[in-house]
Amino acid sequence: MSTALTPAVTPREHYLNAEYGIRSWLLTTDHKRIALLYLISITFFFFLGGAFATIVRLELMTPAGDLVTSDTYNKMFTMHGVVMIFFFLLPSVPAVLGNFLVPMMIGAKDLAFPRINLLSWYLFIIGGGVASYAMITGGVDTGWTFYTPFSTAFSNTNVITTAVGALIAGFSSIFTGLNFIVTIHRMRAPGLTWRRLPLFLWSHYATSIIMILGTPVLAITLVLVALERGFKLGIFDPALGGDPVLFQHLFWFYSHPAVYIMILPGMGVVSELVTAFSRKRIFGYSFVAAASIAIAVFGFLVWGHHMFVSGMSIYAGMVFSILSYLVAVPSAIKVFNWTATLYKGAVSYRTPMLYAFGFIGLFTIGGLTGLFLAAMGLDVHVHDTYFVVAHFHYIMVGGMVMAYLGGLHYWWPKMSGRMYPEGWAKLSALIVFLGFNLTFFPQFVLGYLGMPRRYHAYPEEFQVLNVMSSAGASILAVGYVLPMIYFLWSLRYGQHAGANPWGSTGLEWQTTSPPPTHNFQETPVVTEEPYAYDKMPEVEFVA
Amino acid sequence: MSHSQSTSHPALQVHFENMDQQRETATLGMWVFLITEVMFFGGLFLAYLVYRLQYFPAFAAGSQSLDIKLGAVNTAVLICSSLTMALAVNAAQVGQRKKMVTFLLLTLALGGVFLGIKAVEYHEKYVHHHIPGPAFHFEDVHGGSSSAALNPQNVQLFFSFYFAMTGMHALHMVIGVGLLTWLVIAGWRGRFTPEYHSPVENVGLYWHFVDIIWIYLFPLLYLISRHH
Amino acid sequence: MAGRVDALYFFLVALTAFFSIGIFLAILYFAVKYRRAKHPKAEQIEGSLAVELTWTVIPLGIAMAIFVWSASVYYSYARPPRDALQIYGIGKQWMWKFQHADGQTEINQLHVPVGRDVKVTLISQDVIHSFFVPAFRTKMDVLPGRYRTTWFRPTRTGTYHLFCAEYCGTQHSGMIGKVVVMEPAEYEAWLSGGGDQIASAGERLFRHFQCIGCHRADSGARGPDLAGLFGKTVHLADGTTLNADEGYIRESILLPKSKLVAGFQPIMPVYQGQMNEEELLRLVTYIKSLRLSPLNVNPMAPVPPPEEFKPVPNIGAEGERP
Amino acid sequence: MSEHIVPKKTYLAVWAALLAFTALTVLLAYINLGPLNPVSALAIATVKAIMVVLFFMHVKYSTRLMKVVVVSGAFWLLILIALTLGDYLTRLWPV
Ligand code: HEA
Ligand code: HEA
Ligand code: HEC
Ligand code: CUA
Ligand SMILES: [Cu+2]
Repeated sequence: MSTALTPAVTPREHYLNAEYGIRSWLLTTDHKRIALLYLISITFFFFLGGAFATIVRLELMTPAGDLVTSDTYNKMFTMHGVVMIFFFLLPSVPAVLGNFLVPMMIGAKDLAFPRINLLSWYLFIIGGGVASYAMITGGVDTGWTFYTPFSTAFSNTNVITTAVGALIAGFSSIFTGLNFIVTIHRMRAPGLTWRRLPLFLWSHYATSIIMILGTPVLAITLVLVALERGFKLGIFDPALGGDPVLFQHLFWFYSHPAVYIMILPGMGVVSELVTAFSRKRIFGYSFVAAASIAIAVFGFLVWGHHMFVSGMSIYAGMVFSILSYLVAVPSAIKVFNWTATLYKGAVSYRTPMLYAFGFIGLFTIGGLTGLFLAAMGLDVHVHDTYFVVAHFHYIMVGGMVMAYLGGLHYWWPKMSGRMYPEGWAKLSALIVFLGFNLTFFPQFVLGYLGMPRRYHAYPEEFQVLNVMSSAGASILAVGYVLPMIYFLWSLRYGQHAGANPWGSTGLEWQTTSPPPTHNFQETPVVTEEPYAYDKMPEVEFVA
Repeated sequence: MSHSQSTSHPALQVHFENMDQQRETATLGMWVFLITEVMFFGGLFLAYLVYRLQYFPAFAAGSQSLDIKLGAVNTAVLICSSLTMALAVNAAQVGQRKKMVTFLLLTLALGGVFLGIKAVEYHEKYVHHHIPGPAFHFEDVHGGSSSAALNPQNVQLFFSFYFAMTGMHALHMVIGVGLLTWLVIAGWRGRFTPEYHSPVENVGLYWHFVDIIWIYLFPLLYLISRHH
Repeated sequence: MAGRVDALYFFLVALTAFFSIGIFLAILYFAVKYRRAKHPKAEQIEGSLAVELTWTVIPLGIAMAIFVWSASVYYSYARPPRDALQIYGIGKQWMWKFQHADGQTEINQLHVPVGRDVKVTLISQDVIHSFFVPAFRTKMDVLPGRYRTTWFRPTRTGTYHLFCAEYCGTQHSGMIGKVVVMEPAEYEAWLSGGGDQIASAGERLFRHFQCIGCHRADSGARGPDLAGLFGKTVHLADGTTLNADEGYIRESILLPKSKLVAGFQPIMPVYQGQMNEEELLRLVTYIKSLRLSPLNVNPMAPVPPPEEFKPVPNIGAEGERP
Repeated sequence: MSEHIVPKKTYLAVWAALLAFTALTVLLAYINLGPLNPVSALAIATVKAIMVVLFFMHVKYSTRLMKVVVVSGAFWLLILIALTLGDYLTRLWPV
C-alpha cells in the first residue's frame, strides 16, 4: 500500500483555536463548535440516564422490591426513558455528527441559519435544565409515554415540569431539522447533485422530515396534557368526558416516527463506515437512499401498532399492522445492501467498522423482533412485557448507540485532529457487544414468559434471567466508560491524524483536521459520484 | 441581471454566495417552519374533531352560544389585515418605504382590533360562566327544547377547545403584532430595500398563515348547526 | 388460543434466526474472505436491479404472510364465543375485583372452570390497567369509563399468574393475582360456597338509590320498565335506536339525559359521582338479571319486547351481539 | 432568479373574494343542508385558504420545491386526521 495522502500534521489555525474563552463557545455560530457543545451535553445526559438504568438493574437483581421503594423505582425507569430518549438518543447522531458534518459534506461554510442552530442548542439546554429541575425536585413517575389519565389526574409528581422540558427540547429538534432541510436544499456545493449526495445526508434529510412534521404534534399533545393537568379540562380524562385513547394516538403519531429519528441517522453513519472500510461503492446507492425517504414517509402511517390492546378499533389495528409490515421492507433493503457492499471489498477491521458490524447484526435482530410486535395476535401476548423492552434496546442501544460510537470514532480525527488509541477502542467495542447481548437477550425470554415491564418486583421464577441481565449491564457500563477516558486522553496524547487518515471520499476529508472556521479554504467543486473509492489513492491507516 | 445577484451587500451573511441565495433560503426556512405550525395546530384540530363527532349536540349548543357577529367581523378584520400585509410586502419589493410603513401600521392596527374583539368575547364568556372550571355553568340557549338535554360536561369540553384553539391562535397573533412592531421600526429606519426585505416577506407569510388558521377556526367553532 | 399464538411465535423465532444468522454468516464470510490483507483492491460494483428486486419482493411476501396469519389470530381475540361463561371485573389502583355470574366476588383471584370458554368484561375505576394472564396469552387494556370484553379457554387445571400490564402508578407491580383453573364440578362447588349474590346486592342498591321509585313494573311508573332491557333495541327520543348493552345501561345510570328514551321526560337524576364502579357494576348486573316474566310484562311499556327473546339458564349468555 | 411582484389588482380581487366567501359561509350555516352543512363550511374554508396561500403568500409564483413543501404540510395533516378518525369511525363496526 502506498503512502498517506497528506503528512499527518495539525494545521496552525482551526476552528478549535480560532478564538478562546468561554464566550467564544457560548456565543459561537460555528456549526462545528455547536456540535461539540451538543457532544458534551448529551454525554452528560447519557451517563445520567445510565445512572438511572443502573438503579433499575440493581433493583431487579432480586424478585422482591427491596433496594428502592416502588415509587422510586417508577421514577427511575421514567427518568431513564425520558433522559435517554429526549436528551440523549434523539439528538445524538443528528445534533453532534449531523451538525458537524452536514455543512462539510455539502461543501458549505455553515448551516443555512447559524444563529437558529445556536438557538437550538440553547433550547436543548433549557429543556434539559427544566427536566433536570423536575428530576431533582422529586422526579416524575408516568413512564416516558405520559399515558393519560394517570399523568393528568392521578400522578402526584412533576409531570408538567417534565413535559415542558421535553416540549422545549422538542423545539430544539424542530429547528435542527428545519436547518438541515434548508441547508441540504440550498447550500450544496457546485456539482453536488442529489444523486451525488452521501448517504449520510440522505438519511439526515429523511430524519429532518420526521423532526419537522412529527415533533409539533408532540408539542401540542404535551401542551394539552399540561393544560388538562393544570386546569382539569377533561380532554383526555374519561371522568370528565375525555378519551384516554386519543392521547395515545397523538403521542404515538410523533413517537413512532421518532423511533426512526433514532435510527435513520445511525443508518447514514453505517453507510459511510461500510464503504470507507471496504473501500468500495455502496451496493445499490439509489435503493439505500430511497429507503431512507420511504422509512420517513411510511413511518408516519404505523403509529397504531403501539395500541393493539388499547381499545382501538380492531379494523384500525389491522390497517396499522399491515402498514408496519410495509415499513419493515425498506429497512430490510438497507441491511441487505450493506452486507452486499462487503462483497469483493477490501475490508479492514478498524473500530468504526466493528461498530458497523455490530449495528447491522443487532439492528437486524431488533428489527425482526419488531415484526413479532407488529403481528397483532402475538402482540396481545407480548405487549408491555420485557419482550418490548428487549426489542427497543436492541435497536436503540444495539443499533443506534453503536452507530453513534462508530461514527464518533470515525470522525474523531476530523473533530479533534487526533487519532484515538486503536487497541483500547477495539477492546471496548468488544466489551460493549458482549455486555449488550448479555443484558438484553435474556429480556426477550423474560417477555415471552410473561414478565410485564415497569415492574418493581416480580415472581421468583424470573430471577435467573434478570440476574444475567444485570450482570450484562455492568459489563456494558465498562464498555461505555472506556471510550470516555481514551477520547479525552487522545486529545493530548493521540497521534496527529492529518486531513484524511482513512483515505475516505467525502468533502469533509478534503479539508484539514480540525477544519478551519469556515470549513474550506475555497468552495469545493464536486465531479464524482459518492464513494468513488477506485479514484482514491491507497492509504495506510494511521495507527 | 438583477441587482439582487449582488455578492457584496452589507446584509449578506458570510456563508451565502449572494443575496438571491440568502433570500430564497430564508423563504424556504419560513415555509418549513409554517408546516410545523400546521402540524402543531393539526393536533388540536384532530382532538376537536374527535369530540365533535362524539358529542355533537353539546358542541352544537356550545357553538350556538358564541356570538356569530363578532366572529364574522373578526374574520373580515383578519382578511383585511392580510390584504394590507400583502400590500406592505409589495411596497417593500418596489422600495416604497413610506407606503410600506403605512401598510404595516394598518396591519398592526387591524391585528389590534382582532385581539380587542377577542378580548370582548372572552369577557363575555367570563360573565356567562362559560370558562371551563369549577364555576362553569351552561344553559342551553334553546331552553332544552332539543331532543336530548345536554350533558354540561360535554359542553364544557367544547369550551375547553374553544379556549385552547382561539387562545393558541391569539398567542400567535400577539407574536405577530410584536414582529410587526419590529418591522415598522426597522422599516422606518430604512433597513429594507428591494434587495433585502426578507424579514418583511417572511413576517408576511407568518401573518397570512395565522389568518388561515382563523379561516378554519371560524366555521369549526362558530358555525355548527346554526339553522336550528 | 395459546397454541395459535405460540405457533406464530415460533415461526417468527425461526424466521428471525434464519435472517440474523444468515446476515451474520454473510458478514463473517465476506469480512474474512475479502479482508484487506488478502484482497487489497476492492472491485467496484454499482448494484443490480434484479438483486434489489429479489430482496425487496421476498421480504414483502413474507411480511404479508405474517400479517394475514397474525390478523386471523387477532380477530379471534375480538370475538368471544356466544355461550361463554360471563364474569365481570373491575381494575382499580391497585387490585382486581371479580364478580361471578352467581354473585361470588373475589379480590386478586379469579376462579374459572377448565375446558369452558370464559369471557371477562372489565372496567377501570381510575386509570388504565391491563388484564394479563400469560398462560392464556390474553391481554386487554382496562379503560376507565368503558366496558371491554376478552375471553379465553383454560385447558389445564392449576394456578396461573394474573398481572396488570399497563403502568398504573405506585403499586403497578403489586396489582397481581392468581387465576385458579378448576374442574367444573369443583368450580360449581366453589361458586355455591357462599358470598354475596351480586344480583341481590344489586337489588339492595336499586332500593338504596331509590331507582325503584321510578322504575316500577306498573303502569304508573315514571321511568321505563327495566325488565328484559338488556340486549333489546332501545328507541331514543332523537329518533335513533341502539342496542342495550352493559355500556349503555351504565351510561343511562350515570348520565341519563345524554341518551333519552323515547316517550319519557328527562327527570332521572344524574348519578355520576354518586356511586363507584363496583356499585355500578352491581346495578348493571342486577338490571341485566331482570327477566321478562309474564307477571311483570308491562302493557304500557314503550317498546315491545324483542321477538328473539328467549329465557336462557345462564345469566350473561344471552344478548350477544351477532 | 429574482422574485415575482404580484400586481395590486390581484390582491384586491383576492381580498374581495375572501370577504364574499366569508359572507357565503355564514349564510349557508343558517340554511339546513343536512350533512352538507359542515362539508360546505370546510370546503369554503379550504378554498379561502388556498387563495391566501396561492396569492397572498405567492406560492403560485414560486418554485416547485415551495409547492411541494406546502402540499406535504397539508398531506401530513390529512394522514394524522384520517388514520385517527379511521379508528373512531370503525369502533362500532361489528366484529
Ligand atoms: C430506534 C428505534 C426503533 C426502531 C427503528 C423500531 C423499528 C420497528 N419497530 Fe419498534 N419500538 C421502539 C423503537 C424502535 N422500533 C420503541 C422505543 C418501542 C416501545 C415504546 C414503548 O412502549 O415504550 C417500540 C415498540 C414497538 C411496537 C409496540 C410493541 C408494544 O408495545 O406492544 C411495535 C409493534 O408493532 C414495534 C414494531 C417495529 C417494527 C415493525 C419496526 C421496523 O421498522 C423494523 C424493520 C427492520 C427489520 C425488519 C430488520 C431488517 C430486515 C431484514 C434483515 C430482512 C428480513 C425482513 C423481513 C422478512 C420483512 N415496535
Ligand atoms: C436511548 C435510549 C436508551 C438507552 C441508551 C438505554 C440504555 C439502557 N437501558 Fe433502557 N430504556 C429506554 C431507553 C434506553 N435505555 C426506554 C425508552 C425505556 C422505557 C422507559 C419506560 O418504560 O417508560 C427503557 C427501559 C429500560 C428498562 C425497563 C425498566 C422497566 O420496564 O421496569 C431496563 C431494564 O433493564 C433498561 C435497562 C437499560 C440498560 C441496562 C441500559 C444500558 O445500555 C445503559 C448502559 C449505560 C450505563 C450503565 C452508564 C454507565 C455509567 C456509569 C455506570 C456511571 C454511573 C454513575 C453513577 C452511578 C454516579 N431500560
Ligand atoms: C326520578 C325518577 C327516576 C329515578 C330515581 C331513576 N330513574 Fe332511571 N329512568 C327514569 C326515566 C324517566 C327514564 C327514561 C328517560 C331516560 O332515558 O332518561 C329512565 C331510564 C333509565 C334507564 C334506561 C332504560 C331504557 O329503557 O333504556 C336505566 C338503565 C335506568 N333508568 C336505571 C336507573 C337506575 C339504576 C336508577 C337508580 C340508581 C334509576 N334509573 C333512577 C327515571 C328515573
Ligand atoms: Cu394496574 Cu398496572
Ligand atoms: Cu412504533
